[in-house]
Amino acid sequence: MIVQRLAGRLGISEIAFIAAVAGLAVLVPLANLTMPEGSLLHVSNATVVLFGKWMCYALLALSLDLVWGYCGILSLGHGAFFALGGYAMGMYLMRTIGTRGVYGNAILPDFMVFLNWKELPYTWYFFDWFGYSALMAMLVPGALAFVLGWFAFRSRVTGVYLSIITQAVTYALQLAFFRNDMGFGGNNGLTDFKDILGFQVQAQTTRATLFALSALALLGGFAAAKAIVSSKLGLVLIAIRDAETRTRFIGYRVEHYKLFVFVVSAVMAGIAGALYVPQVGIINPSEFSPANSIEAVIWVAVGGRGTLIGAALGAVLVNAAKTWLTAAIPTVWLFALGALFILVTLFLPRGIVGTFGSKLFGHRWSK
Amino acid sequence: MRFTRRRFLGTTAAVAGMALAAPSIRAQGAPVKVGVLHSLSGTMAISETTLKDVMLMLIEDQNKKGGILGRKLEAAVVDPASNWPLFAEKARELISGQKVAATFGCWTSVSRKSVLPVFEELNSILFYPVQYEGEESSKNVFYTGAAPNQQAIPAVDYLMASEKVQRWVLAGTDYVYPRTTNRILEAYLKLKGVKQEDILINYTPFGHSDWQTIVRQIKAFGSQGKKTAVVSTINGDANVPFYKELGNQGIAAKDIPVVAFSVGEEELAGIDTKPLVGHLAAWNYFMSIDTPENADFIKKWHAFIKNPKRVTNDPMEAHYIGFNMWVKAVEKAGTFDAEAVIDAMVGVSVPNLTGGMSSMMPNHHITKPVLIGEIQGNGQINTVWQTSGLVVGDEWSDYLEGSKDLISDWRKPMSCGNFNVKTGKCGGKA
Amino acid sequence: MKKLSLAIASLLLVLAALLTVPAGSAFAQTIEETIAKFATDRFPDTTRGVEEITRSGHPTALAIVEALGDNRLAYRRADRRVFVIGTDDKIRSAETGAVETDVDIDDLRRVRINNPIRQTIAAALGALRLGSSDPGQRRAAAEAIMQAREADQAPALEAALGREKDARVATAITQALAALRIVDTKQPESVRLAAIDTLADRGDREALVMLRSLPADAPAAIKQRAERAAAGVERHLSILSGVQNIFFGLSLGSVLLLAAIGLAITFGVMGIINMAHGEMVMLGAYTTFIVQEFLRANAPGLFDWSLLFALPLAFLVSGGVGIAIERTVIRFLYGRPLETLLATWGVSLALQQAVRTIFGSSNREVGNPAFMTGSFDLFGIALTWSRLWIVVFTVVVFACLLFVIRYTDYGLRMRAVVQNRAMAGSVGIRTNWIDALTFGLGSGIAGIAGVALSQIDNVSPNLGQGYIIDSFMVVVFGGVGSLWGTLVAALTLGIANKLLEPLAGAVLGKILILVFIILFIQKRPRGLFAQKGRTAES
Amino acid sequence: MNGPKTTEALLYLDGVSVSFDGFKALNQLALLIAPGEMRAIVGPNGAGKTTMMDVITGKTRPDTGDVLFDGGQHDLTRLDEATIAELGIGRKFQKPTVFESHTVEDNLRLALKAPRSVFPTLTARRTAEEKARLDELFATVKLGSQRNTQAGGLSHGQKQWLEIGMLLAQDPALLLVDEPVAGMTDAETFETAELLKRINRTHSVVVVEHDMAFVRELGVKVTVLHEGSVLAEGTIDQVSADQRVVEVYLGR
Repeated sequence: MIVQRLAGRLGISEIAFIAAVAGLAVLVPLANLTMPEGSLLHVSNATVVLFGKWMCYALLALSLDLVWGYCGILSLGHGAFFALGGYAMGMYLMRTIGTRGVYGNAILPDFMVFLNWKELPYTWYFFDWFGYSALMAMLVPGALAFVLGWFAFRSRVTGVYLSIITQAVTYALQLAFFRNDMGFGGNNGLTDFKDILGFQVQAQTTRATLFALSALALLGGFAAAKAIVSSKLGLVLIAIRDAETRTRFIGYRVEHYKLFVFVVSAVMAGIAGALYVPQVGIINPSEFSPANSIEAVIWVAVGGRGTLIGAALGAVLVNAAKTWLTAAIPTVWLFALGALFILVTLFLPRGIVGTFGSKLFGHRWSK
Repeated sequence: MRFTRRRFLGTTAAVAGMALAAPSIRAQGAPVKVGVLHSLSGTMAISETTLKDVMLMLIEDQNKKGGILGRKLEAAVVDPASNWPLFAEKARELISGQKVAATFGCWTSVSRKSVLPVFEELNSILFYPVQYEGEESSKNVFYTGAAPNQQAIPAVDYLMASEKVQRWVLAGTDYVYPRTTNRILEAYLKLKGVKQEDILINYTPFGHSDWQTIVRQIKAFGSQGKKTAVVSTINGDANVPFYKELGNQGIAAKDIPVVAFSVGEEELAGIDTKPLVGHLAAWNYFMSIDTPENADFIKKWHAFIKNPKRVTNDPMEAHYIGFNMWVKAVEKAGTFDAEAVIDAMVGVSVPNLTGGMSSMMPNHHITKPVLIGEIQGNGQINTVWQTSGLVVGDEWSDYLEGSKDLISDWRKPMSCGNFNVKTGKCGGKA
Repeated sequence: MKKLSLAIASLLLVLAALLTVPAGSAFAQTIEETIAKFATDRFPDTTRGVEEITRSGHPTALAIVEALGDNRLAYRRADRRVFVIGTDDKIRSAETGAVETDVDIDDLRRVRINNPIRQTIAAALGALRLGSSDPGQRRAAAEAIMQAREADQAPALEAALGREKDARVATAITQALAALRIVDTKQPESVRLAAIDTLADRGDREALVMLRSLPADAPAAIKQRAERAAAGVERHLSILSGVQNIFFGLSLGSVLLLAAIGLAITFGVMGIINMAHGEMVMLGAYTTFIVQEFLRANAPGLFDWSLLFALPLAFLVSGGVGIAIERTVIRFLYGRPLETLLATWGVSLALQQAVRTIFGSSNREVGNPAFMTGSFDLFGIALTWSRLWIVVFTVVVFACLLFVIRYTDYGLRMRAVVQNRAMAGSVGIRTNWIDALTFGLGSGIAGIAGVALSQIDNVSPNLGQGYIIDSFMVVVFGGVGSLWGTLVAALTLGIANKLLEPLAGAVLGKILILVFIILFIQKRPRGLFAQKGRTAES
Repeated sequence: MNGPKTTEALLYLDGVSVSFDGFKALNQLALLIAPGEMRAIVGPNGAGKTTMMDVITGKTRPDTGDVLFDGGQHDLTRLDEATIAELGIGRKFQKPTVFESHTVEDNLRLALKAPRSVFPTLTARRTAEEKARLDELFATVKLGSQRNTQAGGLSHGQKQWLEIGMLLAQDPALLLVDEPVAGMTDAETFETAELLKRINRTHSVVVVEHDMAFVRELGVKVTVLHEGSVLAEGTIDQVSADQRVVEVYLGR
C-alpha cells in the first residue's frame, strides 16, 4: 500500500535513481562474480568495495538530508550515529573471530588480551549473536538520538545551538572511544575481522553480497524517507523548517515531529555504519570526529538539500572526487576539494540536483 | 583520467591485485611501480610527508644506479589523508589498481592495522618504518622500525645504570603504542624490583596542548627524595607544548631527565631546545651519528630536498634500510613477484646508517643498534650510550601475559606469525 | 686519608678565596694530567677531571668548568691539548688561560657531557663560585651545593657563612649546610635536628626532597622529626597547589578566550559559521614565524621584540585574508548562515593546504623571547612567564575590542548594521563595507591570538584545527553575540577543566566539560548571556 | 493554582501583568469576551495589544493574573501553544506568516481540523470530506484560482486572506486576528471586514487593528488599550468621544 502510494508521487529523476541503484545492486555483483577477469564487463573487487563504501555514505547523507533538508535540523553530529552502528557491527565481527585471534583467546578480542584484560566487559555481552548486534546497530543510535532530541527539542534548542551541541556530542564520544579504558580498542579501534555469519569477509562473494545489501539498504532508506516526506507528516516537517512558531500555533507539537524524524534518521545512519564496517574492515574513533560529520553535511549540500536523491548523489560525487584526486594530484587535492565546496555554495546554492534537477526533470525540489 | 575510467567502467582490472602475476603482463623494461602510502594532509602529514620525500629520493637514487633487474622504478604516490579507512582503500588501489611491486608506508598503528588485511588478502608487501608496540607479525609486512625491546627497555636500563633512577613517570598519549609499551615497561621495572608506588602512569588525549597540570604532577612526584625520570611515549604533535612547558616550569634534565621514544630531530625542529639540553631520546639512529654512510645520506637528502636546514630522523633511516633490503631481495629472487620476494627477504642484510649491518629476521623485524642520546642546544641529539651489538626486534614481548609464549617465523615450513611454543599450535589457524 | 686530603683541598680553596694568592702551585705537577683527562672525551675521565680541577683551585678552574658546562671546552685530536672557546669565540689555553691565535677551530672537538656530568659540574661551580664577589652567584652556588649535596663542601660552606654579609645569601648557605648536615652521621643529633627545622622553614619542594631522603639507618628521633617536618611542608604545598590550579585554569581560560574572541565577532555578531577561523589563528602564528626568521637573519638584537613586530603584522595578514574572504565568498551568503559553514570549510581546507605547500607540513620553530621564558615564584606558586603574559595580553585584547565596539564611530555603525541592516543602510551606512571590516576585525584578532598561541603550541598547518571546536563551544556556551558571555564562558570552562583534570584525568575531564555544556544548553537554549535582537539563527 | 473560576465568558483575563526587564507591557489587564462576540481592540503602538495575544496563545507567560478559556474550564497560563491551539484558539499574526514553500492548498490542509499527533499525521490520507472542507474554505477566502501555486508567490493581501483561511480551517471557537488589513487596499479592507462579519456568525473573534475606518466598518464593541491596561470600552462613537482616548491618540 505504501508502495503504490509512493509510486504516484515519484518524479522522473527519482524513478531513474531507483532504477540506477537497483541496477547496480544486481549488475555489479554479477559482473564481479560471473565475468572473467580481464573481460570488458568485469568489475574488480576494488571497485566493488569502493562502491559499497559509497552506498553507505549515500545512506548516511540521505538520513542527514531527512532532518536537515526537510526539518531544518542541522546535525553536525550525524557521524556519531553512523559510527555507533559501525561499532555495534564491529563488536559482532570481533566476537566471531573467537580463537582465531593471534592469542587464540576464545572470549577476549586481541586488544584486550595484550592490554591484559581479565574478563569481557559487560558492554560486550551478547555481541556474539548477529541478531542482537544488528538490533543494537539500530537501537543504540536511535536511543542516543531519542535522549538527545527529547531534551533538546523540548527545551527548544534550535538552529546553530542545536548544531553545536550535536557536534559536542560526537566530539565527546570520539574522546570517550579514544580512551582504552572504555574497552572499545582505543585509537586502533576494531580490525582484523575474519567472517560474518560464517562467510569470510575477505571473500569475493561476501563482498559482492555486502555491496548488494548496501545498495538495497540505500533503496530502503530512500523509500522510507520518500514515504515520510511525501506524507502529510512531510508537509508538517517542511512547515516546521520554514515557520516553526506558526506550526505550533496551528496546533502541531513541533518537538514530537522533530524527535520522530531525528530518531528515524539516526537509525538509518546506524544501519549505514553497520554495513560500512565489514566492507572497509575497520572502525575507530576517528569516525566520530566532527570533521567527518561536517563532511557529510557538505555531501548533502553539494547534492542538494531537500532533495533525497541529491543527498545520495552528493555523497557519491564528493567521495568519487576524493578517491580520484587523492591519487591523481595527491599533493594539492585539498585545493580542488576546497574550491569545489566554495563554488557549489556560491553558484549552486540548492545543490546540483536542486538546481539542475528541476530543469532537467521538472523535479519539485522542496517537496 | 585513464585510472578513473578503469575505476568506473571496471574495464581493465586484470588479475585483481595478484601481484604474482604482475610481471608476466608487464613488458620487460617497463618501469616497476613502488607504492608510497603516507599521509600528505591531515593530522599525520606533519610526520609522514618527510617519509614520502625520502622514498622519492631513494627511488630516484636507485634509478640512477640503473634500477633493479634492468627495470626502472616509478613511485606511485597517493594521499590517504590521515583517514584510516582511506588508507585501506588507497592500499587496495595501489596494489590492484596500480600494480605496485611493494609499498612503503603508514605511520600510526591504526593505519597499519587498517591496511594489513588488504596486504594479506592481495598478498603484497608493506614496509612499515616506524617504532611501534609490537604484538604483531604478518607475512606481508616488514617492520623496519623499532619494537619495544629495541627502544624502551634499553632506555630504562641506561637510566637505571648511569643516572641511578629509582622512580618512574610513564607519560603517554592514550593509544595503543604507549599503552603497550608502558605495560611492558611496568612489568620490566617491577621485575627489576621497582615498587608500585614508585611508578606513575599518566595518559593524555591526542594533540594535548595544555600540560601545566601534568608537568606539575611530575615535579611533585619527583620531589620525594628518589631520583626520578620521565619515560615519554607522548605522540609527536603534543610534544612541542609538553617540552615548552617543561622548559618554562624549569624541569632541568639533570634533575628529572625525560626520555622520549617518539621525539626525534624532526619534532625538535619545532622547538627552541636550549631549555631541553640533556633530556634524552632513544632511537636506532641519530642525525648526529658520525659515519660515512650517514654523511653521504644527509648530503643526498639536502641535495634532494633543496634545503640544507632539513633534518634526518630514525623513520627515514628505517625506510633507507627497508628499501635497500627490498632491492637486495628482488635481485636475490630475480623477480618482483611478491611471494618470491617475501621468501627472499628473510636473511637479507644491508648496511644501516650507524655503521653496522641490519638484517631481516625470520619474524620480519630487523636487527638494529639501540642508541640513547641527549638533546643538544642546536636541536641535534648526541649519543651518550649505545648497545654493544645489534638488537633483534622482538615482535611478541616476553613481558606480556598473552604473548610471552608466542614466536614468529616466516620461513618454511613453519611460516607462522604467532606460533605458541606451549601448545605447539599456530594461532589464527585454529 | 681521602677525607683528609679533601679537607685540606677545601681549606686551601678557602684560603685562595680569602687571600687571592694563586694556590695553583701546590698542584703544579698534576694540573696538566688533570686537564689532559678532558682530552680523552670519555665520560668517567671527564667527571674525574671536573672533580680534580675543582679541588686544584687552579686559576682557570672556573673558566674550564663553566666552558665544559655550556659545551665550549674543546681538545685538539692531534696533541690532545685542551682549549677553552670563549663566549667571545677567542680560543684560550686551558692551562694558562692565555689566548691562542694559531689554533684552528676546525681541528678542535668539543668535550661531550651527559647528565651525571652536568650534576658534577653544577656542584663544582657551586664550590668555585662560593668565593665570588657577586652575591647572586654566591647564592646560586649555595643552592647548587645544596642540590648536589656534596658532603665534602661542608667546611667551605661554614667558612663562607662566617664571612657572609648578605643576609639572603647567608640563609641560602645555612640551608645548604642543613641539607648536608641532616645526613651527616658525624654531626651531633641536636645539630641534625636543627638542620631539619631550617629546611622545614624553607618549605619548598627542594626542602621536601632533602627531608624525604634520609638514609634508612638514621636515628628514630631524626626520622620522626624529619617526617613531621616533611608532612608540614607537604600540607603547605597542597594548599598552594589549589591556588596553582586556579591559575592554570585562568591561563587555559585565557587561551580559550583568545582563540574564541575573533569567532565571537565573525560568528557571534555577524552570524557566520566561520569554519576557517582556526586557519586565521594559524596564519597569525606563521606570521610570527616569518618575523622571527627575518629578525634572526637580519637583526638578532631585536629578537626579543619579535612579538611586538609580529602583532600588528599578524593582525593585518589575517585581517586582510579575512576581508578578502568576505568580499569574494561570504558577502554572497548573508542570511544563509548554514551555507557559510560549507564555504568557509572549503576555505579552511584550501588555507591549510596552502600553508602546507609554502612552509612544509612539519612544525616550525617559534622561539620564546627572554621575557616569556622560564617561571618565577610567587609565595611558592610557580607562575610561568609565557602563561602569565598570555593572560595579561588576553585581557588587553578584550578591553581594546570592547572599546572599539562601544566607543568608536566604526563600532557604532557596526552595531547599527547588526541590529537592523536595512535601517542602517537607509541612514547611509555602507553596510557592505561594515560587513567586510567586521569580518576583517574578527579575523585580525584571530591572527593576534595566533601570535600568542605560537608561544605555547605547535606552529603547524594543523594549529587551527586544534582550537576551532573549543572556540565554537565557548561562543555558544557564552551566548552567541555576547562578548561578555564569551569571556565568562572561556574562563569558566578553563578553570572547571583544570580543577577536574587532577581528579578525572585529562581525557575524562574534557569529556565531562562537553557533557556539562550539552546539559547547560538544555537549560538555557541561548547560552549564558542570551542576546536579544539578531543572533546567529538558522 | 486556584481551581477553575466560574465565569460565563469564553475568554477571561484578570489582573494580567507582563514585564520585559523593567518595562511593563501589560499592567493589571482585564478583559472579558462573551461566546459568539466580536471585539475590536485598538490602541497606539506599545499599548500591549500583541503581548496580550501572546499571553492568550501561550507564547508568553504572564507574571501575574488569570487567563481562563471556555467558561473558566482551562487555565491558559499553564498550557503550551499547541494545546491552546487545539482547545480552539486560532491566531493570525500581524505580519502574515504562511508556509511559503507549500502550495496554498497544502497550507490549508495543514491547518484543517484533524488529529495533530505524529503517527496519525504520517498515515493520513486525502478523503472526500477533507476535499469538501477545502472547497468550502477556498470559496470563503476566494483563493480557488491559486490552489496549486506556492504560497510564497501570493500577494500581501492574498497572504492575509490565506492566513485567515488557515484560521477558519482550524475551526476554532475563538479567532485572534492581529491587524488583518495592514497594507490592504480600501476594497480589500472592506472585503475583509465583510469576511470577518461572516466568520463571526459561527465564531467568536477578537480583532486588533489601528485602522479606525475598518473598526467602524465592523461596528462592534471596542476596547482601547493604553500602557498595558484598558483605557476605555464601548461603541466606536463612545470611545472616540472619550477625552483620554483622544489624548492618547493625538498625544498631549
